[in-house]
Amino acid sequence: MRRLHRPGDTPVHRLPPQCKLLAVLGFALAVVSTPREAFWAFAGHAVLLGLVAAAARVPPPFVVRRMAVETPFVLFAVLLPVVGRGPYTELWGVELSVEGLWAGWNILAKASLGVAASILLAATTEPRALLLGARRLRLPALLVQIATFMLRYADVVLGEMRRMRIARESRGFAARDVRHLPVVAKSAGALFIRSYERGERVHLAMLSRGYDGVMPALYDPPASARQWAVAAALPGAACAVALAAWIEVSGIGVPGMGVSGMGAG
Amino acid sequence: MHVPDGFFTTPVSIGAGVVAAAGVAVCLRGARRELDDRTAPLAGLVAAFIFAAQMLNFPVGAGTSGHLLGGALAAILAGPYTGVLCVTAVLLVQLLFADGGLTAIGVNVTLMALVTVVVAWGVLRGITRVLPRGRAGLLAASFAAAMISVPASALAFVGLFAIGGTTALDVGTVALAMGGIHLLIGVGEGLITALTVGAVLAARPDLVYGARGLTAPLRLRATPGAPGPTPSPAPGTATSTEGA
Amino acid sequence: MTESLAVRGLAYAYPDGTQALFGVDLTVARGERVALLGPNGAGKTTLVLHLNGILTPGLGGVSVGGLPVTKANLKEIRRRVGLVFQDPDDQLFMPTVREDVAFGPANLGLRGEELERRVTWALDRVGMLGEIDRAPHHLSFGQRRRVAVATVLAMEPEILVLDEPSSNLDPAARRELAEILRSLDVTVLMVTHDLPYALELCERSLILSGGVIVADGPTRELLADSALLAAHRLELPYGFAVPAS
Amino acid sequence: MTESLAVRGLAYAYPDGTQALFGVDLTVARGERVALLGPNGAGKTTLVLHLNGILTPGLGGVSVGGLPVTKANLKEIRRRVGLVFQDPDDQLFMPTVREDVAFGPANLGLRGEELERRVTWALDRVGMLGEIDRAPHHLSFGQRRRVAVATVLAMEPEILVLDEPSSNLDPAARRELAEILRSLDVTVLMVTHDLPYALELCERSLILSGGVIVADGPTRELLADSALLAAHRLELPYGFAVPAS
Repeated sequence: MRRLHRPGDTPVHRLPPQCKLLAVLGFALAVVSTPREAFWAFAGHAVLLGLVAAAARVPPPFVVRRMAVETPFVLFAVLLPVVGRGPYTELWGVELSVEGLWAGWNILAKASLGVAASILLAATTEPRALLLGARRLRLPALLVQIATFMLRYADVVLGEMRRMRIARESRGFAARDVRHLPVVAKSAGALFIRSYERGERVHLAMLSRGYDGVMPALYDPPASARQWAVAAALPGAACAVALAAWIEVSGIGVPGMGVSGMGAG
Repeated sequence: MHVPDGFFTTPVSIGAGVVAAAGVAVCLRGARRELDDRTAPLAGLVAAFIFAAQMLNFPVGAGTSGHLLGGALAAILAGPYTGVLCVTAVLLVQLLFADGGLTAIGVNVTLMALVTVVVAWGVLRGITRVLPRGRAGLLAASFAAAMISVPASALAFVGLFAIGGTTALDVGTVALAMGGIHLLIGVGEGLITALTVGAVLAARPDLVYGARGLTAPLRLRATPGAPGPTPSPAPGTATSTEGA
Repeated sequence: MTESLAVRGLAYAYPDGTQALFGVDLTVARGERVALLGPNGAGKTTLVLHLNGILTPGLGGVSVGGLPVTKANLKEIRRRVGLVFQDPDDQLFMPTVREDVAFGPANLGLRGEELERRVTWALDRVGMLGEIDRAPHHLSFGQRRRVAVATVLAMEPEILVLDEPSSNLDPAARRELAEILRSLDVTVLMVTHDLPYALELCERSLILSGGVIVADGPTRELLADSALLAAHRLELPYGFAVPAS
Repeated sequence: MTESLAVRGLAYAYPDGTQALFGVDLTVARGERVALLGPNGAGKTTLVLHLNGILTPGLGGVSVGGLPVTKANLKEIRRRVGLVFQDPDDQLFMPTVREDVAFGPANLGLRGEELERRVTWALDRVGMLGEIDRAPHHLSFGQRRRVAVATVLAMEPEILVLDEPSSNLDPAARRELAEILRSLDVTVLMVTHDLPYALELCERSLILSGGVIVADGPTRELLADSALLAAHRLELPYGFAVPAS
């Protein structure tokens, strides 16, 4: 599995996972709600993330490299002005849809900020802790358990899949085109059986240690009010930016008010 | 194709979140019925399998390749309720690795877990009811179910786009383009799903949820000279008559 | 009452009709270390799954420390019988060593300091306290087997039941585990086909073959009886000699 | 040309930077049976994956039957090197034993009667012809390991490379596999930490430790040198004595 977590001992790392999850969710909602016309506001959001990254000692190249996951949507966003509906405008000799340009910019800016925030969250929190945090935020226990088991066994199953592939290749097989699908699928079938049977054995092992359908809650410390307050700084500042942007766009406010809001981050 | 933050408007994201939460809640109850207290370990291991299977890339043509969504496969192998939970768990864990937006988790669960599984399961049930019972029928149905689940998911995406996306695009054109491309990807999904189900069916038919009810009913051997077959006696009686 | 484990006339058939056990009788006294030997397919695993009530006997019964294995006693029985599975990956299902070892005692209702004390004590007994916060899949195979032993030790079992404890271990890890098992002050039933390991660790052995106990005696004597071994598809490996006592 | 396998100055580092091999030199003559011994983590598996070109050497090289392991020769190399994995389940994935054994030769282009002949021949050599139409999944562990050997025998390899062939086998299955391996007229390289099994099957042994070959000689002599064994975390199991020749 891709390793996104960067162990560390910064204030950001030490925050309880449920606080960070809600903070990132709040930040993402603020970003999504920011009017696309307010360019400066997106710069403000980016600065906020930069401050968090600095506090967590996550180097910018680390974040940028991992933003590749959004590539398909970047392509989509770039295509929008080309294939979008009229009215059109001309830019560098190419006829582009005005609405398409706005839509493309909107997706690109908001998705990038969201992805960067998620990367920072994953970099400063272990996946396991994030699931505990999700449990604290009242995500159904059974669902969290399933995800926890998946996290525990993903490497085991991937290892089995890798060894099966090496074994196939050692006997002169190379998957090149559609005709080789049956072989790959038969391996997948064998892998499913192995996974399912391991699930049954794990269940037996759980029963043998007193499992009765409910996972015991362990090491799940509640967050203090102070920690919640610290975590609220990011979404709070982002909301201030978004609010200022709305006021400006709807023409009542004074441009630049958002900048003072930003200082809170 | 994990939808990131900002792709849909806030109301659409929240609406999809409500749909996803309701769907997952129904599946949590259903899966408990299917698997009782084995749900967590078994669904977790099946989710790990789906996660691994998603790394199987297959050529779509023109140099591009698609990867398995896995919703149909999970539903046919583990049952529709468990299938939804498995794909949801995969999406949750991928979210932890920054794949897919936090505010878009509702959209992603709706599109990739609920729509694929519901459509695939509906198609599977529909076809197996019409086709003759047996292995070939189930495999054909698996192929169709998985194939249709992919463009269905893509069209649901376009639907959400039409409700709350931008007005920059003509929805009809987008629907046609997305549906067309994903029908092609769906063929790959269908092939892998049907072949995988076939492989499991060959070694452990009892593990294929979609094959339940397809196994032949127990046959009873009548003892020569005995009066005609008695209507469905208990299994215990069956073994005793067989001894003769 | 000094019997840790008593099995009486135990018979069992799987739902598909295959009968695996045909009347097993055995007792293990408190503090004993006993090896249960037998070829593959002799019914060893089926027997083990009866000891903590995962399978329900067709005939006969099991009692642990005087308590019969019944639905009503299941919780206490599963505390008393500590099962160590052959594949440690089946047993270590939690994200960290600490949580895995805590799983059993937490199911018994332990929390807080008492739980923590149990966890550190059990890990210390198997020499794995230093790895308490690691993920099980980052440990070596031998280390994982030792953590698996700790997960059941933490429940303070009446009897420790190990399924093929020496399988897949390299010679040094094999010896280290033997030293750990010898250092524990607990009744042990060790299911194995590794006859030298049985001799190294257990004074007494049982042979299970065809679903019944066909021999019960000092390990040294059983392993010297090559006719008995051969009759039940057991044999000492090449080059192995029972060392002079 | 009588060398089945020649490894020269082989060094390798994993993509994450961990170096596993630091210049391995070894040769195996045609028809020899050689044991490659070493503790866990010595680089045994890394070395094995170089023999048929799954991993590409950082420095140095491998040749099999005189043919260097290169991208261009990969197909022929993989025919010549028959790898038997430690876990037979990694190797057996087809619905029937027949299809699994036919998989390799079919990849070489064999079809029809010739393919059928190869499959029955290979299964006959390991005594599994009677199970040809069964699902590998339903066989015992020992039987699956034998089928795994047949899957590579069917490719008529120059050299058979076995990774921990004795692991998880009960004593009888262990001996049966030894008899099968002895009966084969093929070069064998056996990677193991089961020292008695190495002595039983191989005249000559190599010790791989810390990514280099630290000893090469008659198995009997290496196993008698307890200082050498101890230095590389190897040891003879309790009760094992090197039998008089």
